[in-house]
Amino acid sequence: MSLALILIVAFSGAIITYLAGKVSSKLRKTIAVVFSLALIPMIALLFGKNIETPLFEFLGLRLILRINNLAWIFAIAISILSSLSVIFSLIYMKGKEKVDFYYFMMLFINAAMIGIVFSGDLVSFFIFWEMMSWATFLLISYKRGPALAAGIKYIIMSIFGSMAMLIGILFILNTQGTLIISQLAGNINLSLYNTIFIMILFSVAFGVKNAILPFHAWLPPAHSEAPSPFSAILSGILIKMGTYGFILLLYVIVGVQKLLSLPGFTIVINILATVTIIFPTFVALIQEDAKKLLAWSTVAQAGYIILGIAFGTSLSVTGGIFHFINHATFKALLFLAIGAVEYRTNGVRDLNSLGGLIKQMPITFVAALIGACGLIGVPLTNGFVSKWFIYKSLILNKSPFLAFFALFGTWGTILYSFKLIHNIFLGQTPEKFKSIGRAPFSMQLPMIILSLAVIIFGIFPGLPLKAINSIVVSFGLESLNINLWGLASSTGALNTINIFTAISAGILLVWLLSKLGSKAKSVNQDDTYAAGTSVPQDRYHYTVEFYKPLYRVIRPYLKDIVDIFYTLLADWIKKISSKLRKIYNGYVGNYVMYIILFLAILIFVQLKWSLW
Amino acid sequence: MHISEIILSPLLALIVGVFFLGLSRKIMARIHWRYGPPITQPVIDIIRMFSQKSVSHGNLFNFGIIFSIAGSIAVVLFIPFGRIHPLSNSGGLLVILYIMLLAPLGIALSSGEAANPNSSIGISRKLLLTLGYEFSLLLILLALMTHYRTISITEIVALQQKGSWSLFRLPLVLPGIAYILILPAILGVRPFEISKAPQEISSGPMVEYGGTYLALAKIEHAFAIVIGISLFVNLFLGGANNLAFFFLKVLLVFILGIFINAVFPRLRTEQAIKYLFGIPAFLAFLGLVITVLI
Amino acid sequence: MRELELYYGPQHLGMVGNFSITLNVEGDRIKKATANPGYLHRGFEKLMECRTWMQNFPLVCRINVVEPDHIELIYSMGVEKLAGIEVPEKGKYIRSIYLELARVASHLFGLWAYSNMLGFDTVANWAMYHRDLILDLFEELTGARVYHIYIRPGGVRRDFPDGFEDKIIETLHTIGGKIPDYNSTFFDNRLFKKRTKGIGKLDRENAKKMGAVGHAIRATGMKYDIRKIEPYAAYDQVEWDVPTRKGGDAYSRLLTIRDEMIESVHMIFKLINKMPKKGTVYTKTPNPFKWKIPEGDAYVRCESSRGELGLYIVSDGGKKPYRAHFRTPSYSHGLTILENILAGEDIADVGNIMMSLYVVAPEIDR
Amino acid sequence: MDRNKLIKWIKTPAKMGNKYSLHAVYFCTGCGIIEIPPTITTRWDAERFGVTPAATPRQANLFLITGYVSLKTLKSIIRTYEQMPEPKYTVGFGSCPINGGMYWDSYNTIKHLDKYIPVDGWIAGCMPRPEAIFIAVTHLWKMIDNDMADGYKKYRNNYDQYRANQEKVLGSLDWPPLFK
Repeated sequence: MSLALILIVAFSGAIITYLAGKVSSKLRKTIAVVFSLALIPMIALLFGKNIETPLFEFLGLRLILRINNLAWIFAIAISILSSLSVIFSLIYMKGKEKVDFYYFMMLFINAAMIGIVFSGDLVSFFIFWEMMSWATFLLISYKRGPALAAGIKYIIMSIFGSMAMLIGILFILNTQGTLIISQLAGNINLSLYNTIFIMILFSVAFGVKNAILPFHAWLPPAHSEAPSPFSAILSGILIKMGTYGFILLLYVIVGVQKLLSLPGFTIVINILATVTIIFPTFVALIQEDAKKLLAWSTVAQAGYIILGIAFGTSLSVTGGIFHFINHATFKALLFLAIGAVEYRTNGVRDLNSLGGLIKQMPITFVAALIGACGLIGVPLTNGFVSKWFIYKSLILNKSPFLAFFALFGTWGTILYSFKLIHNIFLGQTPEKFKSIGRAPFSMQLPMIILSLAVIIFGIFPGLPLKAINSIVVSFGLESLNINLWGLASSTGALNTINIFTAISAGILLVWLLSKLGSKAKSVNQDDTYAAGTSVPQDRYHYTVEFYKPLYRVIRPYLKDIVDIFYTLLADWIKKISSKLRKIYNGYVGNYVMYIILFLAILIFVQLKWSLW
Repeated sequence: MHISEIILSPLLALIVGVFFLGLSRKIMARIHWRYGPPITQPVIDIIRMFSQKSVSHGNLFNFGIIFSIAGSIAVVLFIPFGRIHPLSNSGGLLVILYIMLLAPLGIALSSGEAANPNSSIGISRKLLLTLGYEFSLLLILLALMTHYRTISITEIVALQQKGSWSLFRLPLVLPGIAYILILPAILGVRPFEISKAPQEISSGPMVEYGGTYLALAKIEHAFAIVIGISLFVNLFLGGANNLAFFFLKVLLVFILGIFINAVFPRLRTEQAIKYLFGIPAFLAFLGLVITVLI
Repeated sequence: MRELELYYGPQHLGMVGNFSITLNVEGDRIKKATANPGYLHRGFEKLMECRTWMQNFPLVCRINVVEPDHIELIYSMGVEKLAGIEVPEKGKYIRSIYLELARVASHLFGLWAYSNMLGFDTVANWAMYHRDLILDLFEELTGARVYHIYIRPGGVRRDFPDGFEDKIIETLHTIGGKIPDYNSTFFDNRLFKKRTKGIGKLDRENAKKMGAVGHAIRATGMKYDIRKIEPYAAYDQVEWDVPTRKGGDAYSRLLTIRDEMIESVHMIFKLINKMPKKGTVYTKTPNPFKWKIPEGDAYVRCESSRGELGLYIVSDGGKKPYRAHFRTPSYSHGLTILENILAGEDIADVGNIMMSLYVVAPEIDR
Repeated sequence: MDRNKLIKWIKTPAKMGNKYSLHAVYFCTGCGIIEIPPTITTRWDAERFGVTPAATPRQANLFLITGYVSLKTLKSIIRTYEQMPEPKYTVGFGSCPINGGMYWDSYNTIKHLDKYIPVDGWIAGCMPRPEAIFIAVTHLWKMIDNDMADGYKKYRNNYDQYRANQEKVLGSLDWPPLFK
């Protein structure tokens, strides 16, 4: 299967869907689903292949497509997740405006992301990167209003990152003479400071996309304002393009050997990553919008991934890459579940006004629960395994403080995940939601598939871990003794089958024990203890300020300093530009005078110092 | 790993836990100048509860509580009791830390479906308390793991058997003290009995439990006591070579806990969190710094 | 849906008495508290109009189950005032001793309830045990543990049995000997202070406005005690002091209760010393079935363990009271003050504040 | 433990469990509640017999109606009683729930409680002493042994009648019928 063909299919899928939308909506749906599904087998067939094919030459730069295990894992995640969210969109987007545009953008972003992971040189990488960034902007601001503000915030930061990357690319081109990744790999020939320089430049670009802490400000509004299926993609894989960039930078371009000689850089990234874990976790706790909560959680989880990757042992990198896959599954699952709730409740995602939907939407609930379990890292879900890898590597490599913050972030995760689950699905059902129906099947299907992925990767982590291990080995890190149920090691093994056996045996045992007791009578929600009175309608559900005692303790430390900084910066720039505007007062004579002044200065400078 | 150990270990924990429940009621009664119930009273209570015909609020209500005890049983299988340690080498302390989550999570889900605000408040308090003590507990466990360079609990016990108890090793003294300070919070006894608080929120998460569910919740509580204390005994008091000696240590720590329970009122949630983020966290942090430096 | 309506009572472990508070909470903070009384309404004042003057005694004491003695006293005082009956000297002393014992018993009950609210079982058990010792004294004196009906118009029903004074002194020594224990485990406990300081704060102006009486107003620094202002029984015969505190919060109220208890014990010792050894304990009254009281009305008041207790009673010259109305301290404490000071507090502190005000539900409803 | 008792335990564990573990609803229905704290604390220590207060009706199996029952309380009592899991036992404490007692002529109290919920036993007196509670408990034990404490079965079988009585004094109730 040629790589170019995949890209052509991907991009043409977007265009054909758009055109088909002009004909009929049914045709558009069919084509969108067919094209996005078609990519999965096409990419899956490339498993284990290592191809590098030139595409064409452009301004003397050869554009190259290539695939290896790393790219394959990202590509397959992209294709699966985007086809699931296209399927989810079928009903979610029904009756909304600009649906053609929506599908076009979805498939286009999908194609651009595949392009990013397939690109074998930095130019095509940059081109696809920009395609993705701009398309994302358009789709984030799909709903206008606050969405547009969120989109603008995103694109400004994104441009900033892209510029940094562009400078880095030019710098590499100037010093190395080539931009082909496989040629750069390992034998990049730069002084220490220059290496750090390009690493910082690239890190800014990837950091913006990955939303590590100083660059996270765009993410929460963007995630919460985008349409839910797109939020799933955004959170699941789109921001992971930053992760891909980091892996490319640290392990392919710079290489492990050089990386280890630069301990300061990785320490900074690690510390940023832990801050990225802790701070957004506790911000997520106080969110009252379901999607905003998940958005902040995405920032925090991205911190885990970066921590794993930047820490630089084979255990942690394995954990980091695995956590990328896991995060794609459970966070997409959660966003889709929230999307289903949003669909059924006509756009309500305020955590305080929902409640008790477990009876109405049982499958969505189970999906959300599994997603939340994965997010927390409850054993038997995939999130547990990847976090275990990261923690173990941190602990055994004398970084207990990083491990502490990562672990403590998990406990914050428990708090907000439970709040999410409780406030939406548990407790009393408000009167107006008592008669809503289940999520439609086309919404349930993606959720079921993702839930299964969460569970299966949790019980048999060996399946993806083996592939990841081969990637890690290709970076030059040592190989791990992976087996189907985890890891064999003398410093502490992991055996998920044992955990699975223990828990399922426990469940069986206790279930039998509970059968000993007399059978319970099933009652409805209104028959609850209310201190001897009957339950008041609609006002018997504890959701508001779920963790208030904690807020009172930590709230003073929770102001988003970074966001405030950016807002101040924006205000400042606005002020300066409004002063600058006064120069342009509309008199042509003034403009002429400016030009003459400018020329005079230039001439003066040239005469004095002869710069040119 | 013997199959007999897998059966024996939870059974032992259950018996000891239920015995502890009885013992605690007896000792508390004696502190109150009362005669107290027979030591078998919890068993009688549990039998009674099993025989009662309770109400169920839905499938999650049933499943959550089962899930919770299953989680407890799984933890028990990972913690060595003397020499019985059926599964302790399948993930070490990190797995224990995470499986310990299942019990409160199960209860939380189960009582969440009961749609009673009292239980929701109880859960929110419980989770916050967990967050509070977990801060110090994580630091303590990390100090241990860094000191012994392993994440396996059996290995930590074995190393202590060779040398001295962790509590008396120089870098681990402070974490040990911190652990003692947060132990009441882990066991959920006063002053940290905030998640049940019968006088405030009518026994919190258990507010809708009756009959079988209450019995299971009681059993879960019994397990939780044994788990909380035996983790401490294993990590800091050197574990033990035989079962009798191990449970003797557990018993002594437990009686200490009961005395603390008897002489303190319940704290407010906010105060409990503040306390837990205060002295114990500081001691544990200092301990970890010392461990890393040495 | 910002608000949660949470029911605190009537069937609640944190509720002493059949009373209910509806809390509108946001998070764990109370936005609004609405007292919901009426669970114990029996129509006392109406029932009293249907019974003869003496028949009313078994009835009135049941207005307040925790401390029936002061209700007996105030009804007797009302009847005495209407009928113009004088109480003999010894009767006055015995009344005072009896009432102070009742006050100590009632405060110990309050201590039980309060420590129970904080989850302090140990002190609760001790307090209840010590209260029982006093109830034993009552039982020996009157034959009943709870409803004694000992005070009657014109004095008390019977004299102290032989050696009863020594028994009182012995019992009070037993209880007083445990005060240091109470102090060290309860009142000086750091966590107790943490839980109570600054909770349910009530400044003096508001307290006056809302009708706070008893220890609630004394805890704001005001020396207000009917026993001093308008002495009845034998309270003007001995030296004693009104304990006050400055804080106005739950902590000060609790300490006021403790000081009052100690003061009462001292007062009982002084009263026993000064009590005349001989003499009658009651003035004879006519046949209760034929007893008619001259037309007129009277307002009498006394200081119960919870504060000022008042009775307005009207006679139309018949065998039965024409109208009786009680002013009970729990009415203002339980309805006005509780509703006002609960707003802004934690859910955890509801029982705590309620018991620091010493709200007794049957007194509200009557 | 003697042999007979052991055999009983093996034969009828549920019954024996119910006997020796009576968890009482903590509901201060009337002035009788004043004798409950002494009963459960140091002096009398009801926990010796397994009698302890329970936080919610769901966890309890003994309902002590402590004293007079006003109309508003009756509603709460019915609600609480219906929320208790079966088997459950009710004991009327004091004279008032039996026949109105002191308040026989009051307009706001219930005179015969057993019209509205089944009552398994009565403790007469005003106030009955704490010992009386223990006597009642021992009587209840005997009744449980002989299957005579079947108030909850009566309630189930004659629910319509009870509900009709309840609605007669209280008007329509806020909650749907417990059975059917």
